[in-house]
Amino acid sequence: MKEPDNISEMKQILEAALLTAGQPLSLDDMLKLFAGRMERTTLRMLLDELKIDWAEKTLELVQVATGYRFQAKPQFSEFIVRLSPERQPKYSRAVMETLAIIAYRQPVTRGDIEQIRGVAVNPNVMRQLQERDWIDVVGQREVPGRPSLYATTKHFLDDLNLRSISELPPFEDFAQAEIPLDS
Amino acid sequence: MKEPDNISEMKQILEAALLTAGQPLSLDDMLKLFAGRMERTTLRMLLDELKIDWAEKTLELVQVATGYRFQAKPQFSEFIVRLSPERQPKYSRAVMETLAIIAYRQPVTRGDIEQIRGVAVNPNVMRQLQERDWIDVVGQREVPGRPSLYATTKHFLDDLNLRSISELPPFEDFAQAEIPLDS
Amino acid sequence: MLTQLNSEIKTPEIKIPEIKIKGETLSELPHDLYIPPDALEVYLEAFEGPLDLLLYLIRKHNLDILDIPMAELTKQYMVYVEKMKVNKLELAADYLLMSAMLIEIKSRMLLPKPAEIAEEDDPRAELVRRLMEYEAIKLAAARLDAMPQVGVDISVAAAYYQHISEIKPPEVSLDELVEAWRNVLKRAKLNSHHKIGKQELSVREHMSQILRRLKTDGMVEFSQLFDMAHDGLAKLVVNFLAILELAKEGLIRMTQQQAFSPIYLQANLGESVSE
Repeated sequence: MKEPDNISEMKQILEAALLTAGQPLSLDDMLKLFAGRMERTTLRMLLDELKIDWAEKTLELVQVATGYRFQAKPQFSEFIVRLSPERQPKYSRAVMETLAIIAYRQPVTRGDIEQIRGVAVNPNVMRQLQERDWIDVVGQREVPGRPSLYATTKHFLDDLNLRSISELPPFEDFAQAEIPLDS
Repeated sequence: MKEPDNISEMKQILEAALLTAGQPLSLDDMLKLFAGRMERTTLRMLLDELKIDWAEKTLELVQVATGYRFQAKPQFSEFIVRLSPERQPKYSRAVMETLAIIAYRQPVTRGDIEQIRGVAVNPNVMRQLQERDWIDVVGQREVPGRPSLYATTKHFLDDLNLRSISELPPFEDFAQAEIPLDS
Repeated sequence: MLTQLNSEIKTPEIKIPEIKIKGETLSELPHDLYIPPDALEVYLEAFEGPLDLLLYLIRKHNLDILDIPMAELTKQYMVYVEKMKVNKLELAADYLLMSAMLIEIKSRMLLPKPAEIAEEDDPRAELVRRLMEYEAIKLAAARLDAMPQVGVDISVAAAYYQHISEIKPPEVSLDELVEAWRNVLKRAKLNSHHKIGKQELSVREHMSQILRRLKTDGMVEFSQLFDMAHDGLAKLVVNFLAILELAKEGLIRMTQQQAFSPIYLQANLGESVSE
């Protein structure tokens, strides 16, 4: 196998890899493409170039929690969804509220979630979120019974197009007492 | 939702869909993108144009049995596969022990191997080693049935970086090694 | 920017599922709180619990969440709970617990207040805190739900590439081979019966080599098996021992027409064993 001997060939390999990955590629992943013959700074430079190359095209190169990926620009998604109407179903309010509590209050126990929502947590709700790989158990709280502590995963951030939990809309936006009650 | 009102916008939708589909799209699939407002002949024309647009790029648009798909040009595959190296399987214990018996006791028959291991030799085990060109038949033992005599090959020595079978660690060496050195 | 944010986060409303009673569709809750018995269960399912129901009542009746008229709210709430009881619906314990809490707060508020009552001592404080926190979570959930998601409205590039299937055969190290042999010996308990030394190993390798040569060349003259010019004495001896061992194990046949004439070796073929 002949290793690429110029930077434009390397950029092509990088682009082909990102276009075929189907998931984000981390910097470490991408370095593997070049069998250790690529500097991280060069790689970052190539990624910046690719971002610019594609700026006017149908896809965009974005950075999410676990790495970089090409994705269709938002204006095309409404058409693309027509190909598979049975895509990921929307979750129930119970699931989304549980997710919101875990996302904003993590790490939390089931007891915490029940306290905030005022109802028992249906085990099925937790299972749905775990099967989606959006939440997982990150430890136990040191109280009697040692209940599991839940947190959101990097995969959750990837799926919501975020790099870190700090990119979620700030909770203060929702917690303002001034929110008109009569909507 | 605003339907695309010009052909270049339609081509962009088509390109974005093909790049993100993850599987070949049939003509019928692609017509769904445009909610029935696209002629098959126009679609074919757009596909031809996309093929030409991408001719000099990292991917190529190809037609396969179930439809059209973008795929990385062949010269990039060898780099992309580095992202997900196929795990090299391990030989089963049966294969390893059979190989060891042939290496240390050659030339041996299957009967010898069975006697030493105390279990029947699966023909598949011998075939794996023969296909690897690590063992071969060097003769027959003159007993009823004239069983084949197996020995290791030159190729086996090469692969294990040995010049001769006599470079295998002699049994006495590791019989002693079984005694803890620090006792 | 702020106004935009506010208008965005105002959006979530309690969504009541479409309710049909005797063919007529109810699009919203009746204002007089009269609930057709058949529909009660459906209404209750629309609420995520007592906090959700309370928030709905507060909004519906334009109550001030920071100064909740407990009597009014409790009355409204109890209407629902009573309906549930009348219809013998399996009442979720959470709803009953909440009624108890509301009644307790209401009665505490009826008690004469000390002159300098601190705000935190307001019996409603904990309820208000919980309602506001839950409302914020509801808004956050609605916002999360509205965010673009992979698999819903984000499509990730996933073009095809040729998965070059160079199925590499397993690597075997010398250590692994030795380990396998050690296991064989351990299990077969051969340790005490067999000593396989370096020398013997070479003899066995030479046996293989000679057999291989006889297989391809057929009959070979004895001296041709020895490379006097290049093989050292040790190797010549080993080779000789290998030939003797092969003969002993009946793997080869040696023939000589008469004394001092060339000795020929050939692999022992079945037909000629009879002698």
